[in-house]
Amino acid sequence: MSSAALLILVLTLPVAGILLVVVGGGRQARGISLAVLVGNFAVAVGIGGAVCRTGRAVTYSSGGWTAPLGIQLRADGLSVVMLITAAVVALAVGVYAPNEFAVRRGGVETRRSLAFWSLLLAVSCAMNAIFLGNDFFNLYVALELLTFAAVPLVCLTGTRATLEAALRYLLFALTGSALYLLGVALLYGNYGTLDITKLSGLVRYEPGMPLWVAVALMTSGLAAKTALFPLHLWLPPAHGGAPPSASALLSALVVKGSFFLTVRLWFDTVPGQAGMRTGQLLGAMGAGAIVVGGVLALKQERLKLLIAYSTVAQIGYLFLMFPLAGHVGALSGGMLQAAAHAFAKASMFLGAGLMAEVAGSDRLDGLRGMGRALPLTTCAFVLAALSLVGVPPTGGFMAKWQLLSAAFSAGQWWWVVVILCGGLLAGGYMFRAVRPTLVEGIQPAAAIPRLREWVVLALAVCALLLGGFSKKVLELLDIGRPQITEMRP
Amino acid sequence: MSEIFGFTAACLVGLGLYGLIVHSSALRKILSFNVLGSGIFLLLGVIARRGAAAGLVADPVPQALVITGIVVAFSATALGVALIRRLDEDDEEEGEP
Amino acid sequence: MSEALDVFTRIAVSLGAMFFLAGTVGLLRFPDTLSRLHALTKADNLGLGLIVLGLLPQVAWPFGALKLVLVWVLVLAASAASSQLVARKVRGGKDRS
Amino acid sequence: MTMKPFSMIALGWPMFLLCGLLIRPLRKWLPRLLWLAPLPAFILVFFEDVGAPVTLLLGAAAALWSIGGWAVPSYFPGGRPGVGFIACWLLTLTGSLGVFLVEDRVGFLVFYALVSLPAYGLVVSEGTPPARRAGRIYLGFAILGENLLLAAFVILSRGVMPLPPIATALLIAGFGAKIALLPLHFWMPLSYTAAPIPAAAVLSGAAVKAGIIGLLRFLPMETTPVMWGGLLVTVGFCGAFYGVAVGLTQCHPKTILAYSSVSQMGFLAVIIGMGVATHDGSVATLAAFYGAHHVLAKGVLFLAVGACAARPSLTVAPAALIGLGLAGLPLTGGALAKLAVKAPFGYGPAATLASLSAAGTALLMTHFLFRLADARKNPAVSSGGGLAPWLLGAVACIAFPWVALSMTGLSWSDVVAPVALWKTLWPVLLGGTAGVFLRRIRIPKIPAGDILALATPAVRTAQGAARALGHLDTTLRHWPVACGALLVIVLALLFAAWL
Amino acid sequence: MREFYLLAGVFILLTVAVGLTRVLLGPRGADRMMAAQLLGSGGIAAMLLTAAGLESAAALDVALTFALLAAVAAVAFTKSSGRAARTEED
Amino acid sequence: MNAVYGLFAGLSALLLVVAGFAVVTRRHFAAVVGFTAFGLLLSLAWVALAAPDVALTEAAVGGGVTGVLLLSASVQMRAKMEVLPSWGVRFIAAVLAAIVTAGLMLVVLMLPDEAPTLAPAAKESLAFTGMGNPATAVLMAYRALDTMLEKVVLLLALVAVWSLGRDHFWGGRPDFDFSTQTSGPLLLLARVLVPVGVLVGIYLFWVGADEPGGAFAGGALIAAMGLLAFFAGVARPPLVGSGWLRWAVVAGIAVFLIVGFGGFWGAGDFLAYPDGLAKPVIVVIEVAMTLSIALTLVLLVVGPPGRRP
Repeated sequence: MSSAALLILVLTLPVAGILLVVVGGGRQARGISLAVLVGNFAVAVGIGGAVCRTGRAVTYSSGGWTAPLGIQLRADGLSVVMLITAAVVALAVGVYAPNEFAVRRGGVETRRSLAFWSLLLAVSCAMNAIFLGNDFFNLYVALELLTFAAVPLVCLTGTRATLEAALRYLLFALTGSALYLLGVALLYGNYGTLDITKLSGLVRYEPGMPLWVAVALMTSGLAAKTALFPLHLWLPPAHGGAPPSASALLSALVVKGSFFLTVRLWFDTVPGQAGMRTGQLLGAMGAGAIVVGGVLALKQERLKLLIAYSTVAQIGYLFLMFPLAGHVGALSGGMLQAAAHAFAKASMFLGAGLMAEVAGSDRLDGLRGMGRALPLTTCAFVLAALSLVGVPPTGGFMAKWQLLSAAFSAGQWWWVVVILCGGLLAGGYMFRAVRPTLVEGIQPAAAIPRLREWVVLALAVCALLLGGFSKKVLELLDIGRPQITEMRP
Repeated sequence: MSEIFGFTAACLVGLGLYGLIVHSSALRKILSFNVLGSGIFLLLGVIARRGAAAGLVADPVPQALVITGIVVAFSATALGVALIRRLDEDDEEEGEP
Repeated sequence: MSEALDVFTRIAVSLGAMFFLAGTVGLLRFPDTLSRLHALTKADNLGLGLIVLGLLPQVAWPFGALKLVLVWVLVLAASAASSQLVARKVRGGKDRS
Repeated sequence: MTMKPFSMIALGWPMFLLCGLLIRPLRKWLPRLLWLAPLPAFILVFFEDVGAPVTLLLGAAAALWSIGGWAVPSYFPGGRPGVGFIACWLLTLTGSLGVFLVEDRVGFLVFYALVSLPAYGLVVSEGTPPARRAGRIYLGFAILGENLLLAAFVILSRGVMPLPPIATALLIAGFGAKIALLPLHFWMPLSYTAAPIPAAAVLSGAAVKAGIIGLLRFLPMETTPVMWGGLLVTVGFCGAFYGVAVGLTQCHPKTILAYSSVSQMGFLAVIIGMGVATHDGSVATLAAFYGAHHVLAKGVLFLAVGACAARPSLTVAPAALIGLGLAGLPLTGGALAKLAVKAPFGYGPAATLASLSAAGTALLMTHFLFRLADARKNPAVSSGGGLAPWLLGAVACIAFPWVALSMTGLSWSDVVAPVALWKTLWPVLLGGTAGVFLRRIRIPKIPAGDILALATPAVRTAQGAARALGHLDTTLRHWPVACGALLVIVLALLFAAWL
Repeated sequence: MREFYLLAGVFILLTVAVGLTRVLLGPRGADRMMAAQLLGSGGIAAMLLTAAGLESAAALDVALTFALLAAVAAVAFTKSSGRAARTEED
Repeated sequence: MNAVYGLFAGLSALLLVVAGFAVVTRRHFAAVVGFTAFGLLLSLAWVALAAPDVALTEAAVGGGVTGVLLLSASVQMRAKMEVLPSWGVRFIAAVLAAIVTAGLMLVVLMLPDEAPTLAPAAKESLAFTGMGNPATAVLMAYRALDTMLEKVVLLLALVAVWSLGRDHFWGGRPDFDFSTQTSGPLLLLARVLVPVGVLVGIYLFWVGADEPGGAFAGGALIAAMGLLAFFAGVARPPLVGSGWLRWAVVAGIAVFLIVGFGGFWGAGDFLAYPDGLAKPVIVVIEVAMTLSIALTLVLLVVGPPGRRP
């Protein structure tokens, strides 16, 4: 097996895990899943090593059938960064997962134990498939896999509100993927291939209205699945209502899946071809997300809803990379933001879960005294908040730095204003989230295993380290990128 | 000639989208989603038919994509209906305590 | 020979189509559910039978013919059973489980 | 982040102490060890060549942090402040010293954030509603400044020369928020009044100088366009007089000191502005000298507020010396500082204004001294803690400028010359006399935070806007609207791409 | 001849489609179901004719599949709990 | 040729009318019935578009399992009439949808005259796979990865549906409307139809390698027969906790994975088939897949466990 075969391994390992969990039942689910997730992480790192070593993208054609007839998997710098991020978050969520998802030795399988672990592995599998896919239809299947993993995670508790949120999420996500598929169909109809590399070669010589119809359809479909403002209707109830482990996965990873595809579409398939206006439009929606999400987060009274609205706002930053495409820092800034937000947001949701377990609810005014009850979690909470606000030297800061740098070199100062306003709003809502935990107060005694607290802290530290090692990450992101020779006029 | 179906496909997409927007009940949205999906599949079918070459009456690749797509659409329908049923059951329990 | 068969096919198929037309008229014009059911089951089974009969000489023996006949038999069985069920249901839902 | 190895030790040491918080037995002892935290940095000043401005400011800041740290236990019941207070103290300390030592831009921002954000914990540590309000406003300003600087630094790092005006403006606004330049000043009186005395001391003395070193480092006097110097001078003078004027209406000694800080920082901005306006790089050292004196003077004056209940006799007199010294009482450190910065002002109207501002300082300080004397009877203001640190600080404050005099290029003879003596004396006399007279007059009271009171309509507008956005969100989250929006986005994207 | 098949198929389809108005008119669930049944057998007939018209052997399999499934929907209708179907009658 | 044209036009018109009806009508039940009819017409369209594999799949899924699924849901729906938004909203929605439709029509017209196609490539490689049906070759060889992932989607949908059950019913049987009191006609139907249907299902997947058919169509047909058996009370939905069920559900993907990794050993690549053995290997996969698909579809329709184990 060559190192390229690692690509197929990282795809099939979680699948094998799902099968084992389904067959083995809930009893062994935790052990199997954790083993698979550790393996997944190791393989992801292995792919990263291979990419770094060769300095080029690693590709693999399944079954030896080369594109365009066959399906190619391709790992470049972007894939590697996101693969490792996703692997870390998934593993952390697995370790964190509370007893409610475990079955005691000799006990019988429960609904949640079976569902949670197989869905966790499925999220991992789908994320890997999305990060490695180089074929738009293959990516469609991966995207749907992600949806099917994400929707039931929302309503794992089975309360009416979460069921409704899940249904709404499912329907909107389906609408989005239908539009995406429509675009894919048009691409095939025009170019006779779905392979991203091949397509990027073809569209350069034959752009035209059908291409832009396809791109518009795919982009808006993906934006719906990413919950980009104003298409965020499903996100707050879904992410705010799901169990914390699930919310962490949903906010940190799931929305990044469709976003990553958008990046593939704009930066790999039609690089430098779209006019100024499309990018500005996407950026404007991102700006709307930053402002509206930020203000709404400020108004929330429940911690998890606050964090969910903060996700709406943070997604906005991701889309600022599109108007700045072609300028140094746009792509890397967006990807850094995706990774940093993944770590920080996962940490916050998991931390919020622990706090809610202790306090009995996640109302903000009930969190006093958390600093004493859960010192590690509170510490993680503060760190994660700092990253989301973009305080140096966190990953969030480096991401903003890159985006600002791109905005300046593009001469588009308005994005600077947006980013700065977003920073202030983020400071405000994160302050609202963090402050009660630091105030003196009395919390009921609850036995939270230390390990779970450490996981939360580890994720926050990852967000911090991402800033510290941002230079390395930026170098890695550049590997295997198509050379954009022509800049936009 | 297969353009006729191309137009039909476009209309189906439009119908599906219209239904998705206006319906308040989830079941009808799922139905509309299926209409929308059928439109997309039909478009792929037209593309496949147009790609007839090398002695094949149609390009098999889009056809295979449609088959995969149908499976996915069915899975989505099943999940959606399961959610609707569950919500209905909850309604009943609340209505008849 | 084949021309004679063709003529036979044309006649049978046309007759079958007429039965379908009749079924439709019945479905639309008959006053109540049960009589509509009655008209319908008769008409469409006969219509399909005639068409199968008409097509029999035109298909490959024996497999195609077997399939054709099988189709008809299956539709007969299905329609017999399901119209029974529908009728029972209409008459008061005795069959409720 | 790049810095010299010894700097790493100097900054690593407080972090190391911070880790001590994790060990339960150490936690008890840590408050008594706070004075140790800045020592490596203090020692570093004598051995490492970090440039004159940094040497001056860092030395003074490290000294103040040490003295303040010594005073901390006496201000808390049982000598044990909360873990959060200790952590915030050490973090702010690290940031405060780090901004002087770090060499690259990103590193500077890191330490700048460190000196700004954890200080929130120091401001609110009393937990009263006014403290919380002050903390909120403080944090808002810290984040605002941080964001403005982020944008400025991104432009800086692009290496475009000359610096675009927008970057300079952002830098001045960002650092201005830290040093309370008008009109970004109102957080300062609120925070310093709310913070416990040792915290107020180090914040007002040492922490604000992060803004000064930032201005000195990133607005090089030789290259920054003259226009900006003019702006700094104008804004600075406004602040200098405004601080005095509003300070006179205050009663609480801490608030008065805070307004004095507004005034002094304004004056410091004037000095820097003069340097920029004349493209004279040597002014940086002079500004640093002035700043270093202010570090110690303002810091120990806060300690005096705390100490005065214990031994008024040992408090008020030295405080008078230091306070009037700030205004330039001859032969005090303040006079040295005023003399040192005389040169850039020349003999024009600027010099007159400078002297007038010194008179204003004397006036304000007289007001402060009266209030300080009153405060000894008011346990709510002065608890009588930290006498020894105060005395040590007072000595340091008086001695320091003489020790460092050589760095300014002044000589003994310049200082004791009769002309120089008179030049520094008359404003003090004028201000002091006015202060004595002013005690008879009833001055209307202005709430601390002055123009903040005007912000109410703005807050109401913001709340209205937030409510409107809330409605917008509710509307957009209706299914038909969102679905329709999806289609509109498809069409808009297509339209945009196709044209 | 092939044209004849196709035309006959279209004719049957159109005919039974007219019957679909019953789905619209109701009044009972059973009426709607029956109309669909009619379309089912009509569709099978059309499928057979199309199979002949387009000479597509596989279409026979499709017809076979429909023949098998024709009953399933009707059974599903009758077996599903009758509550809603009855409420619709009044 | 005119007749083909007529067929296309007639089918198109009918498709639109029926789909429009299914979308616009305010009665849920009528909409579902309309949609079932739509599925039938759609398969006809697939036949007309020379895509018999798709037609079979559409027929088996649309006529069978989807129909049952939607019917059961619509019958359970308490509110029988749809509450539509105001005229304005509907009008705007219609305008937006119409613009999208018009745009798509334009794009259809603008599709390149010389349609890009992978048909020659698919045809050329067909010999290596040893199969006669290019669609199956695409599904099982060229794009086998898609097919595998799609099976994971199906499995995941099952897990998702199961996860919607209630905790105290876990491990029990789905509360599907199976009969306690069996009536004659239904029993007869089940006894006649089910064996034939299963046979036809097996036939469909068996011929799939060389002729239109395939695992999914076969599996879906068998699944529909399974549902019929439940309706008739001849069989009962299985306990979701039972071990054999779990094995059967994952069998398809498991075999896929095993064959895939066997490919490394036998042919040097994941999911590469050894020379000359391609067809038998694919048939093995399809057997397992048909089983898994049939079972999964049945379970998807009958829903989560609703009775205590």
